[in-house]
Amino acid sequence: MNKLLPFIMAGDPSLESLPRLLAEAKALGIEALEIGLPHSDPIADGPVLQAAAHRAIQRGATPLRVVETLAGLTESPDLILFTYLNPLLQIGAERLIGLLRLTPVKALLVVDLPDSEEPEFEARLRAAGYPIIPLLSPTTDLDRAKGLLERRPDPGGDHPFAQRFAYVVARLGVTGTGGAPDLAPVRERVAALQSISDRPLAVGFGLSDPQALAEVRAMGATPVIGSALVQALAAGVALETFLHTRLG
Amino acid sequence: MNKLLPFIMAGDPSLESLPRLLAEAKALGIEALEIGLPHSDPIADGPVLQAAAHRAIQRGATPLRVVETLAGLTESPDLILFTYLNPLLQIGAERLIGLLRLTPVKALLVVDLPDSEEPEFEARLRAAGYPIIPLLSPTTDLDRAKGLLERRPDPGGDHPFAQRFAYVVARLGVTGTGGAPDLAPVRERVAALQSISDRPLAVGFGLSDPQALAEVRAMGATPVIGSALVQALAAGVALETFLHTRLG
Amino acid sequence: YAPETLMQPLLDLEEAFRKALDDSSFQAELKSELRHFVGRPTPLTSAPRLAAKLGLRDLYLKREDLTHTGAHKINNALAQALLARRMGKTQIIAETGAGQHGVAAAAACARLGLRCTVYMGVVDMARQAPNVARMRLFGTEVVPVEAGQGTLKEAVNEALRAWAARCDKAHYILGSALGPHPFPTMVRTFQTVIGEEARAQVLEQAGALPDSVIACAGGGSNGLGLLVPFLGDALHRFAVEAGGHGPALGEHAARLDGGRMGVLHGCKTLLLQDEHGHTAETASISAGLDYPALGPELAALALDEKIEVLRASDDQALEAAKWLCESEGILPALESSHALALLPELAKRGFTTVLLGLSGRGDKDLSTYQSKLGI
Amino acid sequence: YAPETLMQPLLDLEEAFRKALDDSSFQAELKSELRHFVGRPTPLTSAPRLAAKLGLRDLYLKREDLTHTGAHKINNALAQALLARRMGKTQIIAETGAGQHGVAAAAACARLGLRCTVYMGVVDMARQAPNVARMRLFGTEVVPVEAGQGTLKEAVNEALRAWAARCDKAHYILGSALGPHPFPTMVRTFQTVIGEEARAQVLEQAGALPDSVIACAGGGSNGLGLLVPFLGDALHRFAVEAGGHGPALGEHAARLDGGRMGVLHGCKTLLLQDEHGHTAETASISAGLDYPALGPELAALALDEKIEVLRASDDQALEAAKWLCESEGILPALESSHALALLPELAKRGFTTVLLGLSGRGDKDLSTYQSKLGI
Repeated sequence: MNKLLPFIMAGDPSLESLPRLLAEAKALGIEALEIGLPHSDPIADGPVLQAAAHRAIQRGATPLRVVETLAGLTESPDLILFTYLNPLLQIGAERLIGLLRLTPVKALLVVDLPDSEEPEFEARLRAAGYPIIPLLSPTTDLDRAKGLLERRPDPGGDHPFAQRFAYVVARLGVTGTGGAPDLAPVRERVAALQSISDRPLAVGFGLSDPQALAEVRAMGATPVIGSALVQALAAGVALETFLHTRLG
Repeated sequence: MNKLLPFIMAGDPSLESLPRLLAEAKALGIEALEIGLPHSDPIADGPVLQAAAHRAIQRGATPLRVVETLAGLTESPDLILFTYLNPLLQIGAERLIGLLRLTPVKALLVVDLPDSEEPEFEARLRAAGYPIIPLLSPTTDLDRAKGLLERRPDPGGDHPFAQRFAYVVARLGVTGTGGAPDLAPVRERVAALQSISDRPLAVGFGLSDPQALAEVRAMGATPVIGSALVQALAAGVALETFLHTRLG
Repeated sequence: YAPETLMQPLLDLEEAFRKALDDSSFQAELKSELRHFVGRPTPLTSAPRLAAKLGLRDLYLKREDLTHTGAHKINNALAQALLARRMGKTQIIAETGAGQHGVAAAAACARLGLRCTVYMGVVDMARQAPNVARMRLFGTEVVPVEAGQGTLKEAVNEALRAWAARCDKAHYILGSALGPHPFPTMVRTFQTVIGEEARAQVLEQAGALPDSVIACAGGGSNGLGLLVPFLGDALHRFAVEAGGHGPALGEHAARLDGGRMGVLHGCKTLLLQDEHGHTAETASISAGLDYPALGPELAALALDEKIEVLRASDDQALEAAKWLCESEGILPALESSHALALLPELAKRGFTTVLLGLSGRGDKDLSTYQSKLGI
Repeated sequence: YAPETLMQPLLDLEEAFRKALDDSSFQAELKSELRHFVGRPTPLTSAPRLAAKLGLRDLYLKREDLTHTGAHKINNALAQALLARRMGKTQIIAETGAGQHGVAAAAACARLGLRCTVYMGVVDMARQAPNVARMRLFGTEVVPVEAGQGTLKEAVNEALRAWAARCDKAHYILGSALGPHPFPTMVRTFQTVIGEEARAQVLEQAGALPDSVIACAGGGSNGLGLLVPFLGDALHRFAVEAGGHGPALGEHAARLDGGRMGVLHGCKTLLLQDEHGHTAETASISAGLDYPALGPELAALALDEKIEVLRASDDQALEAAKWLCESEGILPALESSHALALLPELAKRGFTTVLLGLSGRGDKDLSTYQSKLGI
């Protein structure tokens, strides 16, 4: 189980520094990392990631340039492309698969793609080795969760974490904002999910202080850290320094 | 028949100068003169007389002060009090009659008092020697004119012009404004009125240049000059000078 | 009490008005325009949340705010415009204070293809600039009146003068139940559609008449329009005047207590005036209630104790507007807010079921509400 | 196409919506509020002078401008507020662009005693300041949205985020026929009252159906509301988009020609976007028509050639507003003016009898009309 699933916004602080950042993450022992594709209308993101996406777009981090930047990288954790659906649809499944082949991207997390909406598109990506990570939120009851996990199945133990995990949304709302979530209900939900599936779980939305991260690990899940990291990187903090403060 | 019926606004340029002005008028051979009582809402007056009334009120020319100023004057033409109804109603018929007794006022011209509206009030004034002058406008047809002249009758040849005349409104609209009225229809109306009544007629509204005054006289009627005179007096022109320009 | 120049036009108007009333084709045309253009019948809205808040059992609002152009003024303006067209007049003159009657007259004239000139005080033009723009969009000429306080009274003066100058071609659409005969009667007649509808609606919705009916009153077109159809009923009728910001002459527009009989604009009625018989200045936060005279028919009914006349202050009206906004989602005109302001008083006096005339919408008063309520 | 957090709330909403539709007590309550509070049915006004001017035989205007709060938005806002109360929600979230939907939601919430928060772009807040004041008077909190162009799209983003955070207690009242299922269906369903009434009215007044029906379309709530009930009839249906000030991307909001299929705000439809799949900027003089996506149902009907989609430019819309003002005394919203602007085109194509949806009144657009038309 991973100790941490970091999230960074592609193109913020810059596309140029992205390869170095990914290499650094790998060197620091990060196995998998979520990389955000900057979008014009990030409806599930809070102010920090909205601002980061906006900066990245201003600096020219279009979807194609992001993917080009990732092409050929070997010194990188496994990447989960965190994105909204529309840019992918505009690229198209075939072309997208071709582009991803050259990158360390192993899976996609498409915020606004419920499993029922683009079955053909999703099936082609999955068949090509790019599964879409299931999201489980506080409004997802256990029955629904069961269905979601079945319809976006675990590819199996021989696959890396990046392709296997399900993402547990810690609380209602958007990324980043608000104080630390109350972890008691999260603990219950994680336990319930663990009782119906032995899939690795990542827990995100609102986690930032070391104690919350430790509590998530104590549940047997991987904590996601996004907004706090993006903010630190934008402020010029080195990845190593940041991780050090969070992992102790 | 009078050569001219001048109109002045009481209190403009000042109440103090009013006795001197009236004495001057008498000395210049003016037999009768309309004196305007400044009112807050002079709905039949154009801009010049509105402004004069406004100035006069600002300077304290209330109805009572105007009447007080006129009290005891002997050197004055016969006065026709040109007024709106409300100030008279507020004073009341009895008190008004008592006040007028002391003044050179011989009759009243009440712009907004049709003969039907305050019969008792009007009858008391008439009985006391203060007839209300009938107004005949371009919208008054000959039948209606006949009735109006009957209901506000000529007190007879032993009475002065000021109590006998009827006022012919030369054109639609208000006092003063607009160019000189077309006198052809006025001539027709005056002739028609002369055919049904041998009452003296005064013609007013919009008359100002010497030629128009002469034309009215040629009809056998007395021209009224108001706004032009009021404006001249306010500008400091002497009454004699002004009359000279108008009567030649 | 009109100058002789206007007497014959007034007599002609009275005759045309009487004939039109008896003419079923005029009635049918008016009814059709009121229905399809103005949006009549306007709803009667039950206001349960506001009633509960103020201690009433039932409160019904007669929604003149939902008419085309946003106030009851259009009922009369449209009817008079139809009458003018019937009389062969091609031009219309109107006065306006808050601008609602001017906008209504402008709309009616555009609708019927009549040329329209509206006289408006310069002070009112500045504070009701949106209504000036609306009139101009409708193709109406708005003439600024500089005299005096630059408000409604001066606008009526100027409109009367303009009518005297053009009475051969123009009809004067007076907007309230005042002025020389036949205007008060005519305006009241064209506005009683409010009360007639409301009476039928409340019987239908509540199954019974209310115990009280209340409306604000400037000149009286709204007050009479709502209250007159209830004159024969055993219930209490209230008209609410503008109490302004104080009890002294010049600080309010409460004519019943503050005025005495006098003549203004061609009619004899209760008038705010000084000791010289000059019309007094008035004050009200509501541009539609600051006319110095109560319409003569309303004054007569008040003196006859058929209608009880109360007053609401500027501050009470503002507070009442907020109640209605927050409890029912309806933004009342400042005029209507004066009637709303008296509801607690009615509750205190034991009335339980009130029908209130909502004469217009408050959009025109937004800037006042914003500044005074700190929105 | 919604984030997982909203999936269950959306499923719950769909179920509640279906149940409400089948529940005669909900239908009765809605009908009563539409009649007594909103002022339905709205009139159908024959516009003979404008028809003659533009070369049409008959022109009928469906008068949504006469509804409470002044636009068709209230039909949907009120219905959804009733639904929310039924679902036990105590809070309402809404977005607004021009402010008409925000005002409608605010009014509906005040009426029903629901707490309301409206998200609005900072640019829209500045140019529609009067509507901000109206919402606040109704007790609604207006939250400024600073992101992006500061207009409707960003307001929807922020409203969706707020709903995700409070979906346990709050219902989101979306104002147009867009967003994730069931919103497009629900909004369309609550707006078809427009076309249903209009169809019955035109049959009653004209004795026959017109040969064409036309409405403006932003998201599509007004367009669908008027046009859908005529889908089964043998006549021509038109929707008019904002042509803005030019044909290039970013200069207009004409999605049919200018857009391609994409996903925004939870639905897949015709979308103005750049080559990266980012939503494009739009331009229109009308704040209610500048949404970058056409509602999915309207897009489907357009692609299926059931509805013909045209565009009118800013200048055409302004000119058309003037026609209606001067010929009929009705001040149209800038949105509705886009439909009016196409009438000469319809006449040229041989249509003679047109039914046009007047979606709202133009009071909110007065300052634009003033500055652009030099009033």
